[in-house]
Amino acid sequence: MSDRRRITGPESALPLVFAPTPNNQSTTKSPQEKTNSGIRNFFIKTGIVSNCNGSCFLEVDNTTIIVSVYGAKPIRGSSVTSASFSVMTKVSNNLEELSNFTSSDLSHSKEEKEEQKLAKEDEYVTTNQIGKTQLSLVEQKLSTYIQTAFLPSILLEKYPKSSIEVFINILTNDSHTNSSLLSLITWCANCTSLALVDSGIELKDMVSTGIAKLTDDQTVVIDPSYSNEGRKTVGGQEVRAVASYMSVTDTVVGLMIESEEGVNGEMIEKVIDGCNTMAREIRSNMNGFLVSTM
Amino acid sequence: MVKLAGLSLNEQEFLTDSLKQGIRSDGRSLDQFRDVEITLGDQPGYVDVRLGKTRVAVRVSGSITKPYEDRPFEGIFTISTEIGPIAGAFFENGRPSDEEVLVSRLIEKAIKRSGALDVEGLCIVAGDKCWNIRADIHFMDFDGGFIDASCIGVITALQHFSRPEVTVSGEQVVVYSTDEREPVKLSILHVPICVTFALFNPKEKEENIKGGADGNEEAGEFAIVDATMKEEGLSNGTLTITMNKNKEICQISKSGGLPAEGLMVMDCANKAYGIVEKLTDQIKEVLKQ
Amino acid sequence: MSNKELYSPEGLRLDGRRWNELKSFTCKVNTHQTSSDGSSYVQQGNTKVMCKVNGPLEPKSKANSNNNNASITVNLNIASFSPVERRKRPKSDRRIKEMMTILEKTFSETVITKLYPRTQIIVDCYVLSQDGGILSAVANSVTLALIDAGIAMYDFVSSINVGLYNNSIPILDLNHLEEGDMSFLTLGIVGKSEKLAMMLLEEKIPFDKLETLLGIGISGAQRIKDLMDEELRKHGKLLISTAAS
Amino acid sequence: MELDAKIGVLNNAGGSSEVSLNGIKVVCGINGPMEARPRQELPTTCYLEVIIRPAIGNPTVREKYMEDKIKNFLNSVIIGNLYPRQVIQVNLQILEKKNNNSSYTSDSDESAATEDVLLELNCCINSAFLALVDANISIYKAFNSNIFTYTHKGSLVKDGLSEAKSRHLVVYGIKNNKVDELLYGENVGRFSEKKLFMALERGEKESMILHSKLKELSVESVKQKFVYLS
Amino acid sequence: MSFSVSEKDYLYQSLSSKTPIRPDGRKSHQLRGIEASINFLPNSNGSSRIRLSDGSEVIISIKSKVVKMSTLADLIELDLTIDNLRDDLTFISDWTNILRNSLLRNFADKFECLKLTTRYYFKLYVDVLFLSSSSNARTTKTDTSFLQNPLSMISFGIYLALKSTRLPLLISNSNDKDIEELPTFNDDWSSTVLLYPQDEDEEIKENNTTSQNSSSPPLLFVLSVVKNNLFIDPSIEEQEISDCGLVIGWCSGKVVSPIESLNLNQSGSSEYIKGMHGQNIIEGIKMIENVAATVSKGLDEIVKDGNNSVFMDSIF
Repeated sequence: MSDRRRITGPESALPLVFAPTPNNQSTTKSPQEKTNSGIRNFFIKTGIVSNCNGSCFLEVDNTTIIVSVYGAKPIRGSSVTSASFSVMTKVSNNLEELSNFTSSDLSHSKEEKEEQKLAKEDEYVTTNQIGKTQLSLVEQKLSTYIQTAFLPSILLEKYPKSSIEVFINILTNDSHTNSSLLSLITWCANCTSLALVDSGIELKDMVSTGIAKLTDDQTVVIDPSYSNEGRKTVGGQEVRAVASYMSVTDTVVGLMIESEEGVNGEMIEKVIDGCNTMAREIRSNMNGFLVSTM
Repeated sequence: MVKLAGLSLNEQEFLTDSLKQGIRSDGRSLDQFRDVEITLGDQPGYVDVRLGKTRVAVRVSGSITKPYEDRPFEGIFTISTEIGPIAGAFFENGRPSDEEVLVSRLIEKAIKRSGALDVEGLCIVAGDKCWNIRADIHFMDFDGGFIDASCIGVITALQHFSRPEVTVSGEQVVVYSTDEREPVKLSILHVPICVTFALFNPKEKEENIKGGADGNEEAGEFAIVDATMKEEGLSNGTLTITMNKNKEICQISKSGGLPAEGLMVMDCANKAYGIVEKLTDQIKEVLKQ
Repeated sequence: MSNKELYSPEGLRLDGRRWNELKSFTCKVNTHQTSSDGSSYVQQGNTKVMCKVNGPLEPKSKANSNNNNASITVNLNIASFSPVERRKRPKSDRRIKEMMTILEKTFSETVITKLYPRTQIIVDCYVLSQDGGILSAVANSVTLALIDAGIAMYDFVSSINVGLYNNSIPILDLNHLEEGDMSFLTLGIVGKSEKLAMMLLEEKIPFDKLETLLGIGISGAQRIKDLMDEELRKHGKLLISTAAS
Repeated sequence: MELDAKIGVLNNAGGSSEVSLNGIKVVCGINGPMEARPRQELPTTCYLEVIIRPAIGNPTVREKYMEDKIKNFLNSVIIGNLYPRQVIQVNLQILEKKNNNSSYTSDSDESAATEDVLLELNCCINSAFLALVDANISIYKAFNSNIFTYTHKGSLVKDGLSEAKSRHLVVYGIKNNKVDELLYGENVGRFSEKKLFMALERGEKESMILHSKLKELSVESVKQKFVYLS
Repeated sequence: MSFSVSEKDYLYQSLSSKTPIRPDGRKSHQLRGIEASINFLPNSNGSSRIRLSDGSEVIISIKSKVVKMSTLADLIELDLTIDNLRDDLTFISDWTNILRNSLLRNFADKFECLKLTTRYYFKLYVDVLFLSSSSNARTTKTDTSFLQNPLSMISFGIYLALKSTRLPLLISNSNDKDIEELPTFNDDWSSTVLLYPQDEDEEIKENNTTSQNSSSPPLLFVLSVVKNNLFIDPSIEEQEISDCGLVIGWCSGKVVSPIESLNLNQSGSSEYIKGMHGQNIIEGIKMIENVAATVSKGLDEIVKDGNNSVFMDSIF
């Protein structure tokens, strides 16, 4: 079936693709100094979108995120006993860089990497064609993680027959520092947490999220940013993890661990501890911020 | 075809009973096709077909596009069959019912798959440019026999239509307007005509199914030609046979419904051939004018 | 493909069968005891079809509730890996929809639907591997699954296809190479009779060949019916003997 | 070009008409008032569903746009509160379109077709009026639509199919055999305010002429339907 | 599955107690028995079918196609069909992603076995057809409340299918750097090559499980967390009342990513979802480390037995 709702171009038409904006812009900030705790400085501001129930803006290095929360609003035909909760993510640019997340680690040689790069560009064109509405892989992964992590915290049963919708907009994502999907998830989750608080929706607790990396030599790095260490060493025993916490019940509500090689309990324990440290730090930061805005 | 559009039980009984006695509400005999009225439009490719109260308008048009990748030497022929509520409020807009899918598949099989239109003749530059011939069937009024009427309409409109002359010299393709050069008729390889029978079973279902087994000659079920909407609604199934004048069967479809004796199907096919002959001549007559 | 002789002068087909030979036919019933009320598996040559029947049950939506009869819903799932060349069909493919409607209409007439008013019978069919005659194989598997579910039917529906090679030689039970190369008639027969429950011909054949094809098809379908009957009786005996012991 | 119209051309529809005007032929079939689906139901008035199908191809945004225009216009004319919780379905099928050799389109000149949206709207509105009358649906006032064209030389032509500097679609409501008010207008092209008013003035006159014609037709159809009148 | 409040409460109580009792009497680290068969699809390179006693079933087909080199990630396509559900539902693509990523990350020899020449590769299409046990209880084509999480079962199926996959033998030159030619293959089925070579030597296998495991497809295990207890391979009832779900990958004798939290409750109500403690994760990993080797050994048995359908009467 052809698309009837839009006027589509002739079959031979190609989508408009703009030349990539040069990366060496002056706006690219040099990676920020880390604080004592090992977390990069970040900037937050809530309530910046006026037509939604709650919103939050977050900036860390060159990554900027806006989360807006709509609801609880009534909907027809929903479950009677509690609200439905959904998350949508939209990545505004640097899509190309993001699509590399899932597959970038699998190459053998430099030569092939070049080939891949070319192939990727083709792929970018094809997946970005007019009329495509589905979420990309990254967007989907992000949405699912956030949804899973926040389900335990929101008191959905307080809002029967209604829906709560969270929209995450990733405005910029710095390709220079090549922040990974995991780090993006971390900051999106933290931003969502504040946006939910801003919306006044009843929560059991705020969810705070941390990211950590276990390097080759078994040291834990909190909030790793690749700009400092350069591109990660290929084939290294590296374990990266994101974990979301609700500190009231001291529970992990969201978890994602990535590693190229096998792992064992000890490694996981270390890396999760790292996440916990960061999450607690973030939590106290957010607390401070909320108190200051009161 | 459609739900028994508001027929009361009494009316249903009355109609089936009279059919059993060989009487139809519009006075036809059981194997009589309704009179077909074919009107050609001023523009080539526009045909208006009336089959009793059923009315179908067919519009054939052509445009130049790229051929399908797996068939570079063939033009494209599409038939659009969307039934809108203008034909009757019981047709829903934009959501084809199962029946409508069957109708559109049938028309497609009868005309497209039987190779009535020579698609190879529509190729302009292999793999790059070809004619896309499109038949839009506008169903205007429904009183049974959509398949038969639209088949007549499409095949007449295809013969009535003519496309502009095109010449190819190297990379250049020139399309001449109708004033410059005489437009070209499409090449039609044969004229398929659909005849639909509605099947009735005057007895109990069990007798219909088991009846043939005990050697009882009178199986009981019978078929009527070209049912109206009411008759179609009452029938226990339909059988559509598509044939051309060369005594070739292009398509048969009996999609479920009342089980029918093989002999009866053969009998229907024979009747259909007579109707096909008559209709083919009528279409020829109309096109001569 | 087409340069190969589909039918050799010696009267042999590509897969070594004679013109009137069926593909090897095996079937099983009650293959999915836990997830359905009736189930079956049919294998005709390399065509493999699975069928599950659920019902009669409370209709899921009002549209499926009929005051006088049971309504039969057929879902057909043609797996993307089933053909030789992998091909993913969209759910809304009109050919699939057509087949579903044909099956629904065929079985609404053979199942004694008036015994189950205001109920729905759901039939899920899965085509796992295709080698010609999918519609036939699916129809046969639905018959078996319905019988397994204990739903009252007037009789079997057994189905087969017959092709016409070179406009002269009729060939029974085509494989996918043969289907691609000749016009063929798919038949569904009720029980032992010669009654046609469904009948489909998609490409041109001469009028005077129709009768021959019908005759051969009917006898082929009756053979299939016997094979299915055999399997069912075997299964029945097994059930009784296990119940007795 | 003169208007050519027939009433009651379809059997299944509650009311119908066939209108040829400016080389465009439209069939209008009206179903209803009938039971609404829960989604459509309006508690105090009727739900109007307008469906336009093009002569060639599938309906696109262009048809949706026209559907919207006609729906909004008809909503102001039909006495909706007589048919609460009901649906009136207006089907418009465009059958022929003569002016631009439309049976031979190529991909490129499809966009040019937006030009004659006005011509099609014009034909549809007149056809809808006759079908409404045929369907016995209550309307506040009679109406008809005319189209005027300023040629490049600056002269005002009725129904001009010729090259135009501007085109004006004018729909007047008619009550008690007098032009009542302007119901709907749609203007395309470059024109001055003065020219617009001139076109409107002309529209008022032409509207009465067209009205008498349409009235004749509808009276005829009513006579046929209700035998006792004759 | 729709349970009453008291039913759910009973389930939760019995699962969260110190000595948990699972509704089907299993131990917490015990999987459900499966019935499996392989290589039954004539048109596929490899295939498998797994059934659980609750009636759910998964059918996997592996098909290959020769493609020109592109990205390695493009060499595996995974398609998941669930009953008659629409295929654009979010959780279906979520599951597809998890399964596909685990395959991509842990594919044998880093794709070396798919390499034909310098230009051509085999591309594998992994088609998954999952039939849930309760498709008849569903009301609409988007209703998912009756669906259990099938990740574990599907990964078992993929494991079997991949291990039974045979690819045609290349007979043209494998080096076509200079001369471009289409690869040609031996037509004979008996000369095909197994994608995952089977270790014929019994001795080695007995002595050294890890070396034999060195080239195996990844497995996924789903765990359900209820208070301090962990349950492997939760049944649909257990999924319904879990505090949290966890998926853990296992390949070549080691725990591998994905290690992710999951929402096991498809019915959309969140009353039981609470999250887990950090310690649960570590315990989960330990549990998998204990169980997984046995599972893969059991699956290997099935592959070795070939086409005969084997009933693995609950591992352990």
